Amino acid sequence: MRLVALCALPALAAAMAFATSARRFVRWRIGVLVAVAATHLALVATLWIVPAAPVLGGWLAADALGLIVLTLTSVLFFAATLHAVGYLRRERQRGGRVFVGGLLGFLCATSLVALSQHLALLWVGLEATTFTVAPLIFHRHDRRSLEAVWKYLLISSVGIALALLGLFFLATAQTGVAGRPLVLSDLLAHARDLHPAWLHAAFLFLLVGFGTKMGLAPMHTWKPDTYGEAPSLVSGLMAGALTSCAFLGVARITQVTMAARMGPFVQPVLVGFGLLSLAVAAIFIIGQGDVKRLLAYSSVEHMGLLVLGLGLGGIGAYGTVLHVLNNGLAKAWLFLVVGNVVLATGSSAAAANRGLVRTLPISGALLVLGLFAVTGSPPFGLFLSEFTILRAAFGAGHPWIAVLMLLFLAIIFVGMAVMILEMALGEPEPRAGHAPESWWLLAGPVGLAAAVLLLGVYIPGPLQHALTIAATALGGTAP
Amino acid sequence: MTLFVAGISLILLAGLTVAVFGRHPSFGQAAFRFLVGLGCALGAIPALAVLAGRGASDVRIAGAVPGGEWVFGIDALSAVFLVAIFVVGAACALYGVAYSGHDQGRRPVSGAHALVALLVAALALVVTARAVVPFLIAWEVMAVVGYLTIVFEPERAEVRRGGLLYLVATHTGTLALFALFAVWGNGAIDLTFASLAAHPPVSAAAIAVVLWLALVGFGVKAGIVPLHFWLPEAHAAAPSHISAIMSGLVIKMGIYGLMRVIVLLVSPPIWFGWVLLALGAISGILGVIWALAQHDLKRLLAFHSVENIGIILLGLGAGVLGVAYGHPVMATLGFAGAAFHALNHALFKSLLFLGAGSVAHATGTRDIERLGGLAKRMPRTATTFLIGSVAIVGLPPLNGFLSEWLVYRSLFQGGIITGGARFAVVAAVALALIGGLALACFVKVMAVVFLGLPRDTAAAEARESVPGITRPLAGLAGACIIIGLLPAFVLPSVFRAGSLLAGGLPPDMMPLIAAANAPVTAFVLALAAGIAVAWLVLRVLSRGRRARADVDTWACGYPLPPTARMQYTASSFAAPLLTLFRPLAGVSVKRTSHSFTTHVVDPVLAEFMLPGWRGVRHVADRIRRMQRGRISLQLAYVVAAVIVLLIYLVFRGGAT
Amino acid sequence: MSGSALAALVALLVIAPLLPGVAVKTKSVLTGRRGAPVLQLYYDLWKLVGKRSVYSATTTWIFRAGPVVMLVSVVAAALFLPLDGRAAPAAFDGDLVAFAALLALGRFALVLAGLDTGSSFEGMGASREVTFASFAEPVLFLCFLTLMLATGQLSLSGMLGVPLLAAWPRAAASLGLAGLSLFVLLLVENSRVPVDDPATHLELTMVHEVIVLDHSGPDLAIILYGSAVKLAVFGALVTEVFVPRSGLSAPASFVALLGGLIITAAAVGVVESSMARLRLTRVPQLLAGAGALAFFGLILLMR
Amino acid sequence: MHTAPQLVLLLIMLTNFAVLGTTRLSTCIRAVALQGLLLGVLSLLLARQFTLHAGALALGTVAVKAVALPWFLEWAIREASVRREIEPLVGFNASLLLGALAVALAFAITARLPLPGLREELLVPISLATVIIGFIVVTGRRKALTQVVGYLMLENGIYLFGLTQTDSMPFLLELGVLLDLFVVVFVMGIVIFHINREFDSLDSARLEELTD
Repeated sequence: MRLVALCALPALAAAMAFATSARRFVRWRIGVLVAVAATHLALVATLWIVPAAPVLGGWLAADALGLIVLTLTSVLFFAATLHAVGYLRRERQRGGRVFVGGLLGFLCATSLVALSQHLALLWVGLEATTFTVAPLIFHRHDRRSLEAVWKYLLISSVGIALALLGLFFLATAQTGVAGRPLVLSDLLAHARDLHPAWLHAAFLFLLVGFGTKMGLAPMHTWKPDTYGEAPSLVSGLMAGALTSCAFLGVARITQVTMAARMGPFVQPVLVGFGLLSLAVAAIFIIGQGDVKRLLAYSSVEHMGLLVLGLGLGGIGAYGTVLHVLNNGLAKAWLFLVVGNVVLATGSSAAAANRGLVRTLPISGALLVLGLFAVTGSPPFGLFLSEFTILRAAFGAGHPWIAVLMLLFLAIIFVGMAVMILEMALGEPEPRAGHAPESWWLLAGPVGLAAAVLLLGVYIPGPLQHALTIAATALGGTAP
Repeated sequence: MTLFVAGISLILLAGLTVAVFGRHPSFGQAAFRFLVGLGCALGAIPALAVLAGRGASDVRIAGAVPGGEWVFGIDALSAVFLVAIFVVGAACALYGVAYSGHDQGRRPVSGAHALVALLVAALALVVTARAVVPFLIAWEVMAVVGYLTIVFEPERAEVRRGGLLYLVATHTGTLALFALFAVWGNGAIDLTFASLAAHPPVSAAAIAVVLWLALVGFGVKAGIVPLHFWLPEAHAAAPSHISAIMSGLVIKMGIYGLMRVIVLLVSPPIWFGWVLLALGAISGILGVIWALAQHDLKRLLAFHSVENIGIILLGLGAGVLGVAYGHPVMATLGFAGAAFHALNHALFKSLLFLGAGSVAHATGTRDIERLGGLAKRMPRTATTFLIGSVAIVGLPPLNGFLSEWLVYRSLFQGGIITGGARFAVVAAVALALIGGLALACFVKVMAVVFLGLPRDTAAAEARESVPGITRPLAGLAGACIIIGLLPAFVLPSVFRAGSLLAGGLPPDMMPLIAAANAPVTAFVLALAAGIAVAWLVLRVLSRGRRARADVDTWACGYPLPPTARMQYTASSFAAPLLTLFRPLAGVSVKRTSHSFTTHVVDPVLAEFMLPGWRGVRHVADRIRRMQRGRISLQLAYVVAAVIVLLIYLVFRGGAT
Repeated sequence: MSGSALAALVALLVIAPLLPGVAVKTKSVLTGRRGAPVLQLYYDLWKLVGKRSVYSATTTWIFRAGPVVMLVSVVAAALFLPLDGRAAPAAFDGDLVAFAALLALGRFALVLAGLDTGSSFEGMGASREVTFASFAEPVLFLCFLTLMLATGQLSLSGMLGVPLLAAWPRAAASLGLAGLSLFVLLLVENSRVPVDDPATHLELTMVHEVIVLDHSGPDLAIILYGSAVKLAVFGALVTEVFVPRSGLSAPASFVALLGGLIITAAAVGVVESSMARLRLTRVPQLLAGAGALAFFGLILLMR
Repeated sequence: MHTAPQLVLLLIMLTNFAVLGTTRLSTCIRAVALQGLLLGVLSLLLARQFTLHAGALALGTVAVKAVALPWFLEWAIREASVRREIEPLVGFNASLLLGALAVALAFAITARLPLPGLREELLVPISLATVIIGFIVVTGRRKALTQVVGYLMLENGIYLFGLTQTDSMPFLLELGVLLDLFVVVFVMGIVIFHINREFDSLDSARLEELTD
C-alpha cells in the first residue's frame, strides 16, 4: 500500500499545485512542497525498517536495487526542497507555480521508475521525468535556456524512442516463453530460454535509450547545456536522481542478460561505453570555463564509472551500486553549493566567482571539500566505490582498463582542481557584496556532505545487506 | 596503545579548542600550546617504549566498510617515525602560534592552527595504520590538510600555484597507491597489512608492477628526482612552520611507505635494490646541485630535502641489496642508516626551515642576496641555524654524521664481501660527492645570510625574533646535539627498526653490530671535549694581551674599508661549481650589452611537466572544437552509437 | 692506545712544521737558491704566538672559533692513522668516514671564519677551496675503497697497518694507483704548487692563503701549525701506503715513517720547482684524472 | 507482392523515400500523414480477427498520426510564418543514397534476427528501415520542423515493429501513439512557437550559443 502512496502522493500534490492560481498561494505552495518531501522521505525510511510486499500484481515492488535508488531520490529531493525554499524566496518569478508542480511531478515519476518491476512501466516513468523536468529547465525563459530545453527534449525523445524499440525487441525475445511479458521477475526466472539474438538486440537498444537519459558518451551532448542553463537546484536533482533512475533501467536489462549468461556479449559494450565516457569527460573538463558545465562533465565521468563497474563484473557490481549512492549525494551537494554561489554573484562562469572562501565562507569551504569528494579522495564515500571498481578491474585481469581509468581520473582531477581552487582561493572582485548565506540554502549541502563523509567511513548494516543483494543480482559479488 | 590514542585525541582537541576560541585568541592559543605539547608527549611514550624493546598491542576496529577491519599498531619502524612526528610536530605547532601572531589582523589565524593539529594527527595515523583503507584515508587527509595549510595566504598567485602543483602531484601519487593496493589486494582475503603480507604477489611481473607503483606513488610524496617538481614550489609558498612539517615529516611518509612495502614484501628482488641505489644517487647529486643554484632560502632548503631523500634511498638500496644477496649485516646497517637519517633529517631540516622562517619573519624577505650580517643582530637564530647546517652536512659532533656513517658502513660491508653486492661500493663515492657539495652549499648559506655586512636595509634593521619562535629552534638544536653526542641511546633502537626491515636478524648479529658502535660514542665525545679544551686554552693564553677588535677588515692596504657590495654574493660563490655542472644546474644566463642576469629554474618542471600539460591542453582544445553545439551534429553522435552497436550486433550477436 | 702509538703521534706533531721547510728548501736548492732555513716555520710560529690578535669589527665569535676547530679536527684525524705501523690510537668500523668528515669539519670552520670578515678576498678563496674540496672528497673515498677492498679491513688502522703488507703482492697495481692519487690529493688539500702557490703575494691567484688573510697573532699561528700537521697527516697516509712497515719493530717503523715524510716533502719540493700553477678551471680536471686512476685501481680489484 | 499487407508495406517504404527526397515542407508533412494512414490500415489487415480493441487501435492511430499531428504542424507553419522550403544539411540525393544504405542494413540485421512464427516476413526489415531513415531525416535537416517530422517517422517505424507483437502485448502500441501525442503536440509545438518568437526563424542552426 505504501508503494502506491509513494507514487500517488506527489502526483496529487503536483495536480493541486498546478490547479491553484499563480499569484495568491505562493507561501502555501512551498509549504506543500516541503511537507510532501518530508512524508515521502519518512515513507521510504519505513520501507527500510518494514519491507513492503509487491503490489498491483507484482508491477510495483521495492527490491534491493530499486530501494537504494528510491532512497537516494528521496533524500536528494528533500535536500533540494530545503534549498528551493531559499531559492524561491530570492527568485520571485511568476509565483513558482510551474516550478513546484514540476518538482512534485518529477518526484512522482522517479518514484515510479524506482519501484516498477514491469519494464514498460519503468519506461513510462522515465518518459514522464523528461516532461516534468522540461519546464523546470526552461525556468529562466531566456534564449539560452530555450536552446537547452530544445536540445534536451529532442535528444531525450530520440533516446526514449530507441528504448521503446528495445522493449519491443525484448517482448519478441519473450514470445513463446512462459511468464507475463516484460515483468522483471518472470524475465529473470526464464532468462535462459529467452531468444538470444533478440535479447542481444534488446539489450543494445535499451542500453542506448537509457544511456541517453543517463548522459553516457556519445549521447551526453545535452548534459552540459541542460545542467548549465537550468537552475542549480534542478541540475542537482537531474544529476543525482534522474541519472540514477536511468541507470536503474540499464541495471534491470543487465540483470536479465546476466541471468541469461550473456556476460561475454554484454560486458565489452559496457566497458566500452564506460571508458569512452571517461575519455570524453577528461577531454572536455580541461580548460572548462563554466562551473556548472564542469559538473555536468563530471556527471558524464561518473556515469562512465557506473557502467564500467557493471561491465567489469565481480566486486565491480558492488562498487557500482555503492557508487550510484555516493555519486548522487556528491553531485547534488556540489550543485546546491554552486547554486548558492550563482545566487550570490549572479553568474556561474569561473572568472566571475573568485575568492569565494572570503565572500561566501561556508559555501567556499563546501565547494573545496566537494572537489575532493567528487574526485574520489579517501575520506569520502566515492573513494570506496572507485577503489572497489579499480580492484575489480585488476581482478578481471584487465590491467589496461585500470590504467586508462586512473589516467583519465588524474586528468579530470587536474582540470577540476585548477578551476575550482582558482574560484575558491582567487582574489575576490571588489564589488562582490557579502550576501549573508541563509540557513535554508546551506542545510541541504551540509547534510549531503555529512552523508557522503559517513559513507566513506561506515556503511550501516541494512544498507550493506541491500548492496550485497543488488550486487549479486547484477551478476557480481560483494568484496 | 591507549596512551597513543589519548595523545592523538588530545592533539585533535587542541585543534578544536583553538578553532572554537577563534574570537579571543589569547586563551585559545594558550590552551592549544598546552594540549599539543601534552598530546605529543603522551603519544611519544608508547613509541619510545617500542623502541626500547617492549612491544605495543594493536588497536582493532571492526570494519564497517568493505576491506576488512581497521587495525592500528606500533612496531619499531612506526616508532622511529612517530618519535620524529611528535617532536617536530610539537615544535612546529608551537612555532606556528608565535609565527602567525603578526598575521592576526589580516586573516583568521585560529583555523590555520587547527589544521596544523589535524595534520600532525593524520601523520601519526598514517604511520600506525595497519590496513589499506585507514592508511589511504589518513594518507589523503594528510595530503588535503597539507594543501589547506600551504595556501595560508591565498591572495598571492605564487602561493596558489605552489599549492596547486603540490595537490596535483600528491593526488596522482595517491592514484598510483590505489592501483598498488588494488593489485596487491587481489589475492588477499581482506585488506589488512597482515593478509597482504600473507598473500604477496608471486609472479615476477606482479612484483615488478607492485614495486614500480610503490616507487611512483611514494616517490611523488618523498620527492625522488623525476617526481620532485612540486616540492620547491610548495615549500616556497607555504609559511615556514608548514614547510618545516612538510619537509621534515610529510615527505618522510613517502619513505615510510617504501619501507612498509619492503617489510610486507619480505624478500624484495635484486633489481629493486639497484634501482633504489641509482635513484638515491641521482636524487642526491641533482638535489644538491639545484640547491646550490637557488637564491630563495626556502627553495634552497627544499632542494636539500630532495638531496637528503637521496641519501635515505642509498641506505634503503643498500639494505635491499643486503637482503637480496643474503648479507643480513649489510641489510640491517642499510635499513638502520636509512631510518636513522630519516629521523635526523626530520630534526635538522625542520630546525633549518624554522630558522629560515625566523629570518623571513624578521627581514620580510627570503632572497638571500639581500641579507647578510644577521649573526650579530639575530644571535640565537644564527647559532641554531649553524648547528642545523653542521648537522645536515654530516660533520662529526652532530647527528647527521652518525646516520651517514651507518649508510657508509652498509655500503662498505657490501664492498668487502665477494658477490654481486660489491659494486654497491661505488654509491659510497656518490655519497661523498653529495657530502662535499652539501658542505659548499651550507657554507654559502651561512656566510651570505648570517656573516659579513648586511646587503640591504631590511637585513640591517633585523631584530631577533620573539622567544616563542627561538625556543622551538633551541629545542630542536638541542635534540640534534643530544643525539649527536650520545648515540649509545639512539643506535640500539634504530638497529631494532633496521632488523625489522631486514626481515629479522639472527640473534648473534645484534651484539656484533652494537659492539662497533661503542667506540664511535667515545670518538664523538672526545672530539667535542677536545674543541672545548682547546677553546679554553686559547682563551687563557690570549687573556694576557687584550685583542684589538675595532679595526676594519684587511683589504690588502686599500685605504677604504670593504663595503657590503664588495662581498661575495650567493650566485658568485656558487658560480665555479655550477659552471662545472652546466647542463644539469638549470641556471639560464641572460647576457646583454649592459646587463648580466642569471635566472634559476627547476629543469624537470620547466622542460617536462609544464610542456607536457600544455600538450594535453592543446589536444583537448582541438577535440573540444567538435562540440560546436549544433543539434543535428549531436543527434548524429547518437545515431553513430546506434549504427556501431548494430554492426557489433551483426558480428558478435547472432546465436550466442 | 698503546704507548708506542701515542709516542709516534706526539713525535709526528712535533716534527710536522719541519716538512714545509724541507719542501721550500728542496725547491730553492733545485732552482739554484739557498732558500729559507728548514726550521723557518718554527721561528714564525714562535714570533706569532708572542703577538696580539687583531679582529675586524664585522667578525663574530665564529672568526675566533675557526682556527681552534680546524686544529683540533686535524689532530683528531691524525689519531686514526697507524703511525707506529701496528695500530692507530683510535679505530672502529668505517672510521675512514670519520677521517674524511674531520677534514671536512676543519675546512668548514676555516672557510666560515674567512667569510666572517665580509671581504671579497676571503670570499674568493672560500669559493675555490669549497669547489676543489667537493671534488677531492670522492677521490679520497676512492683511494680508501681501493685500500679496503685490497686488505678486506674496515678501519684505517687495519687498512694501513699489518694486513697491508700481505695485500701488496696481490694488488700491487691498484695500491700503486691509490698511492699516486693520494699524493695528488696531498697537493690539492694542502694547496701546494699545481693547485695554489703558497709563496705568492697576488691574492687574486691564492686559494688557501687568502682565506686566512685576516687572521693574526696566535690565531694565525694555530692555522699555520694546523696546516703543517695536515701536510704531515697526508704525508703519513702516502708513506704508509707505499712503505708497509708491519715487519719492523715500533721505533724502527716510526723512523721509517719519518724518512718517508721527509722524502714526500722533498717530492713536493721537486713538483713545485718543476711545475707552474694550473689555471683554476683545470684543477677539477686534475682531480678528475686522479679519481679516474683510483677508480681504475678499484675496478681491478672488483672483477 | 501478392498479399495486401506487403503492398501497404511497400507504400510505406515509398513515403519514406518521398520524405527523404522532397524539397518542400508541406509535401513532407503530407507524406508522413499518408504513412500514418497506411499504418492504421496495416494494423487492421494484420489483426487475426477483428476485435473491438484492434479496431479502436487502428482508428486512434489514424486519428493521431494521419489527421491531428499533420494539422497541428500545418498550423505551426502558418502561425510561425515559416519559409516553405527545406534547407538540408545533407544534400537530397545524398539522403536518398543513405536511405538505400539504411534499407540494406535493415535487411542484413533481420537476416541475423530470425523471428519465429511471424506472419509477414517483410514487416521487420521495413520497420527497421523506417527507423534508420527517420534518423537520417532528424540529423540531416536544418529546420526544427523537419526534425519533428523525422522524429515522427522514427515513431512510425517503431509502431510498425510493434505490429509483430499485437497478440502478446496489446497495450504496448498505445504507448507509442501516446508518446507521439506528448512529444509533438505538448512540447515541440510550444517550443517551436517560442523559437520563432525569439529567433524569428525556425532554423535550428541559429541555436548554437551553448558551446564549451
